[in-house]
Amino acid sequence: MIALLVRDLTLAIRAGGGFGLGLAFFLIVVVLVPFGVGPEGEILSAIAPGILWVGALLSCLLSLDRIFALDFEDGSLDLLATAPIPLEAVVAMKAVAHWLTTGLPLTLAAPVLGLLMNLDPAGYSWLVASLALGTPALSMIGAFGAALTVGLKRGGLLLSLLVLPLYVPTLIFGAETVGRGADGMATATPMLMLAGITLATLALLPFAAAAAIRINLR
Amino acid sequence: MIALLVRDLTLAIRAGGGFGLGLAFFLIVVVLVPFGVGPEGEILSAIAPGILWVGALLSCLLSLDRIFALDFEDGSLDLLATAPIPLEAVVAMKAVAHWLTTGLPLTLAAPVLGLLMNLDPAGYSWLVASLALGTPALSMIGAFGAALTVGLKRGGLLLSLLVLPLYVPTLIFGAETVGRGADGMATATPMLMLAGITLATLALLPFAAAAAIRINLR
Amino acid sequence: MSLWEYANPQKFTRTASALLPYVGGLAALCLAVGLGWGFFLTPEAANFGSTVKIIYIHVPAALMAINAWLMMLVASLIWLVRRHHVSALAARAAAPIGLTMTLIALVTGAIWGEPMWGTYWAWDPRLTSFLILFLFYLGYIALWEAIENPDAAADLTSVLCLVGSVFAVLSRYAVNFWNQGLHQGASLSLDKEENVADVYYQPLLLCIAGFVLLFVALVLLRTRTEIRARRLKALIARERMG
Amino acid sequence: MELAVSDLACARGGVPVLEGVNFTLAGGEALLLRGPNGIGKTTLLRTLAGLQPALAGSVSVPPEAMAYAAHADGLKATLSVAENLRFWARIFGTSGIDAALEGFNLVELADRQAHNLSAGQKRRLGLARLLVTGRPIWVLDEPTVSLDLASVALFGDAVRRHLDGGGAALIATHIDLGFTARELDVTAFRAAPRRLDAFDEAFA
Amino acid sequence: MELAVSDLACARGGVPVLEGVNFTLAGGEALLLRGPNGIGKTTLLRTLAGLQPALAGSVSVPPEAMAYAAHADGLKATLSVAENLRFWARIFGTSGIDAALEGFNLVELADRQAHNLSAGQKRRLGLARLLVTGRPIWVLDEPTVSLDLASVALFGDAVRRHLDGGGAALIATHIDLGFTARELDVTAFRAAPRRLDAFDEAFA
Amino acid sequence: MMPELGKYAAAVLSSYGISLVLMIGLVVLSLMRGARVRRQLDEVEARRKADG
Ligand code: HEM
Ligand SMILES: Nc1ncnc2c1ncn2[C@@H]1O[C@H](COP(=O)(O)OP(=O)(O)OP(=O)(O)O)[C@@H](O)[C@H]1O
Ligand SMILES: Nc1ncnc2c1ncn2[C@@H]1O[C@H](COP(=O)(O)OP(=O)(O)OP(=O)(O)O)[C@@H](O)[C@H]1O
Ligand SMILES: [Mg+2]
Ligand SMILES: [Mg+2]
Repeated sequence: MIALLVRDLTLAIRAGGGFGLGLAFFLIVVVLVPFGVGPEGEILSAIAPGILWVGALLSCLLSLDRIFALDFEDGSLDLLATAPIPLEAVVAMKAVAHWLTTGLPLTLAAPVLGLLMNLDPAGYSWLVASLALGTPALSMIGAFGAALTVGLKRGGLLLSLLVLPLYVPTLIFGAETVGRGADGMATATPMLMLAGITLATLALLPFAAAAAIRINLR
Repeated sequence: MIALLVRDLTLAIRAGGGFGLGLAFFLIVVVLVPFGVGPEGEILSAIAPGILWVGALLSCLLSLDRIFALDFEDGSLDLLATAPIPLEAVVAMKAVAHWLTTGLPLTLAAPVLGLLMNLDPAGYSWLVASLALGTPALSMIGAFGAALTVGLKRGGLLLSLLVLPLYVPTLIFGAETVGRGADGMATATPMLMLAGITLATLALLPFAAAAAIRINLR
Repeated sequence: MSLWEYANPQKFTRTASALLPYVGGLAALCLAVGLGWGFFLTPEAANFGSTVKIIYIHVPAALMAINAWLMMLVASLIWLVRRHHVSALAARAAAPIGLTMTLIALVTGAIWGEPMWGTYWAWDPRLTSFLILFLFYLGYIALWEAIENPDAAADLTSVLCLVGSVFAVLSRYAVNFWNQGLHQGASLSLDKEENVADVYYQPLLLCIAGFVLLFVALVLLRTRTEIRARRLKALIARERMG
Repeated sequence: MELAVSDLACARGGVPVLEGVNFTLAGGEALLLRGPNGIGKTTLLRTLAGLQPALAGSVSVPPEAMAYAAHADGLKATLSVAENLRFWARIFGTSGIDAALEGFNLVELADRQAHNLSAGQKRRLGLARLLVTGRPIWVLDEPTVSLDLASVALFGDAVRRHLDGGGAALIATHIDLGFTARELDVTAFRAAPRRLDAFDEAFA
Repeated sequence: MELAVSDLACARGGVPVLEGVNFTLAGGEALLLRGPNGIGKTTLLRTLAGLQPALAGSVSVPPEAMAYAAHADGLKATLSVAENLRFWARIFGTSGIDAALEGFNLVELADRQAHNLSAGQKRRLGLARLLVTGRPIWVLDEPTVSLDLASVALFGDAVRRHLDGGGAALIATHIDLGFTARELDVTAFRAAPRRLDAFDEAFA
Repeated sequence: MMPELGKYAAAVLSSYGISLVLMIGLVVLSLMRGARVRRQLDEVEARRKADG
């Protein structure tokens, strides 16, 4: 199991900087929005929490289809499914690897990008906290979506379509936490909800995802 | 050459709705932003032109890596490179197919999504016009980026990193056209710039992209 | 005897090794004197207060960030046209330096912005175009790292550099069109009237010279390393063949 | 350590392909599956490996005894030969990849990235994986594709050693593997086309 | 209609693999390339097909005369067999795929999607593509991988008909194709390891 | 010795500090990679000489 995690991380690094690139996409989304929206500081700081969370979510999303697709294409997934570790553990490890290569770097880099979006200083700590709490759920939900679409050619966009509605609650509570934090209001409720979502997905979705993979391999 | 276009369109439709999915992603980005940003009408209409353009751009981007990757993996690209049509034409046709399956549906659907984002009524016609004029450039620039990264495993995110700075001028002029149109100001300059960018990329980038593919096939 | 003979890897390595101590030493000297002079011996400016001292890093770094890209563009063209390996490797060697310079310009600018404009970051055209330049550097370096075959990597990154340069210029105009900024206008011009006061000007020139020399020294050093790395790779591949 | 298949029927894409398959495979024995292209060998092997459910009949096999090698090799292009093998060794909880490297003449290539291998070298690596699984029943789908004669002989040796050690091997192949073994032509089990008379039969 | 290769050297991943390759192939003739795994057959064929530049030497071949078939088949999984073939026919400006379908016994599978084919059926489809290119010089990389005996015979017939029609075929293979032809063992051209004595030799 | 920087001391000092760290970092990394590559190359060349 650890072997799988190590392999996935190695692959991510070998393939030209798995860590860096998820991050780069986040950066770029956050940079593009002002080009579209215009440079006025007030508008930017009003939309900052939302855009930052949407950006984090999209850059998670973009790397999702690779969670299982590469292993499916080269036949490793067949072999893993017949290996002695349970498929549930495989799914969980893949989600962990995805989080380590996208969610974690995103969380760490978010404050810098908050700067670009003119985020209110009070919001920084909440931004980091909410991302740290919420991105594991994004990775796990994403792994579930990837399991559903593994083996479909051009599954990438279908995957987005399936996963995005599932991301909505996480997004709402995450952005709400940051928004309230930036305005100096109480953030306990959305933070608790976020924690609840993360725990529940981590506990349940590996089973659903493993079932989906078994069906797709038939 | 037409055969290639027809094949690519057929593949896009067969693979679970090439048309529908680019569009769906656009829809979802536009829907997610209000969840993140909050429902206030004024803020939304202020940021509408920008978000609509950014959404269009991201949904273009998301399908880019498949322009050549699938053909590379199954060996068709080798065969196409030894076929009697010039590689430049192959690249151009691929870009056209990409535009027909993403840019065109986005353009047609944009007014509906403008509604969701509370876009100023004066802006609708400009939104459509600017997308119609600008999305071909997005597809062509994207095809160039895809040609640079074809054959690299997990090229997807590297591709985004390479392509997004190239998208900046198109995005700025596009969003500026809509923004000015919505405010009732003159839009001639950004529209002209947009047209210029599109024409120039269509004329020149197929050559750069074909060169990149030849290098990558070696 | 032509200049192109330095495009021979071995000749370049030897020349670079001979030059490095001098260029490096001179760079260190210029930087020490220039920065020391600027930091310790210049007065506060009326409008900037003591923050004016940031100029000695900010402006040279900004200049080098742009010039490094220009140098990469020229080197890429030379590689594409004449296929001298050294020039492709020099472009590769220069990219991380350019990236660092861009980062320095951005960071010092951001720090300077806080007291002057009340914000670390504003979407001013000059700042914005530097951010875009930063992205170009990142993409360029990432592409080099991602491709394994050295000649293919040189070709592809050169194509990217050419296309990217056109788009970088285009972005500059686009950004200007999009937003009229807060940033200082050009103050180093041949037209003496517009230049900053001499007290700041002289150490600034010295710092600029120091940054240029530092850039040259680093390019020599890193290109030499790239050349050796290339030979190392060939030898290892050769050993594997048995 | 025995694989027993009784009255097995299997389907691909919802269409029954083979039915009434019966055979047993004991330790120390090899069985070659023969049959023309498209008869259903791959489908049968995937069913035995548990990757798809059987339509009817049963497969009895000790748990965790089977190592399956498909048409595709499951190699990671950016990992080296040794890293690829070491990964599978750790997944299957065995240790030591040296025997596998030697068995398939991969020692010199150990540090080469997998995508720099030729077609035959890739296949050799795919087969070397079997040795690190440490499992007794090998289920192989056309293992010698792309291999030259010397490598086919290496493979033959590896199978013989595996059988001598009490293992078993079930191999689908079209060509001569250079060793003799019991053969089973699956053409005999071809599923009779279903009549679909009763409406419900479409929902098997 | 002649393929003439003189003093060709080719490299893979920057490492010279073969050098001094000399042969000619006239119309009506077939040439089998032999050699162990990893010797450089694929590299040679890709160089001949113009997919990678030669290190030295020259390849003389009439323009647009060559049809290349690689290890991979270039099939689109979601297109049917007939659609796949028709696409290549249109790309190569020929018409009529019936002969190709018949030549490789694909008529019954014509409407089947390519990803529902077995390994051997896929390969047959890949080979059928050669017939629709209408090109005289076939350059084939291990064409009979995964094929059963009957299909190998079909392939042999197709080659014979092609040669009779004045075409030529250059085939890299490890196995017996069921027909005799001139053979060329590329092992003889193995590139001498470069000494890389002079510093600059690393920069080819 | 230290010049009077007034209320902007933090800004000035941090920009000098960060810039120097970045520049020295770049120089040190370049030197380290240079030395490493050189050492590896020497090793390989020596091995080659030894093998004849
Ligand atoms: C992240 C932010 C910034 C970036 C990327 C940036 C970039 C640049 C560049 C590229 C130049 C050289 C321009 C030229 O010589 O043509 C420059 C010069 C200069 N910058 Fe900045 N700048 C930034 C922030 C600031 C701030 C906040 C201030 C002070 C309020 C400032 C003050 C100056 C001054 C005084 C010059 C010298 C003007 C000249 O000689 O051209 N900069 N900056
Ligand atoms: N969706 C489907 N509908 C109908 N038939 C299908 C479908 N998918 C596959 N088949 C058929 O199932 C049969 C069994 O295929 P399988 O891959 O098991 O054959 P095989 O014996 O392994 O052949 P090969 O020797 O070519 O590898 C083939 O004839 C194939 O065409
Ligand atoms: N990047 C690389 N560096 C060094 N050697 C490489 C590289 N890439 C490939 N090779 C080697 O080049 C040689 C030629 O490979 P090629 O695919 O041409 O062999 P082949 O004769 O087609 O073999 P097969 O019969 O297995 O298909 C192989 O030994 C391979 O390992
Ligand atoms: Mg099969
Ligand atoms: Mg080969």
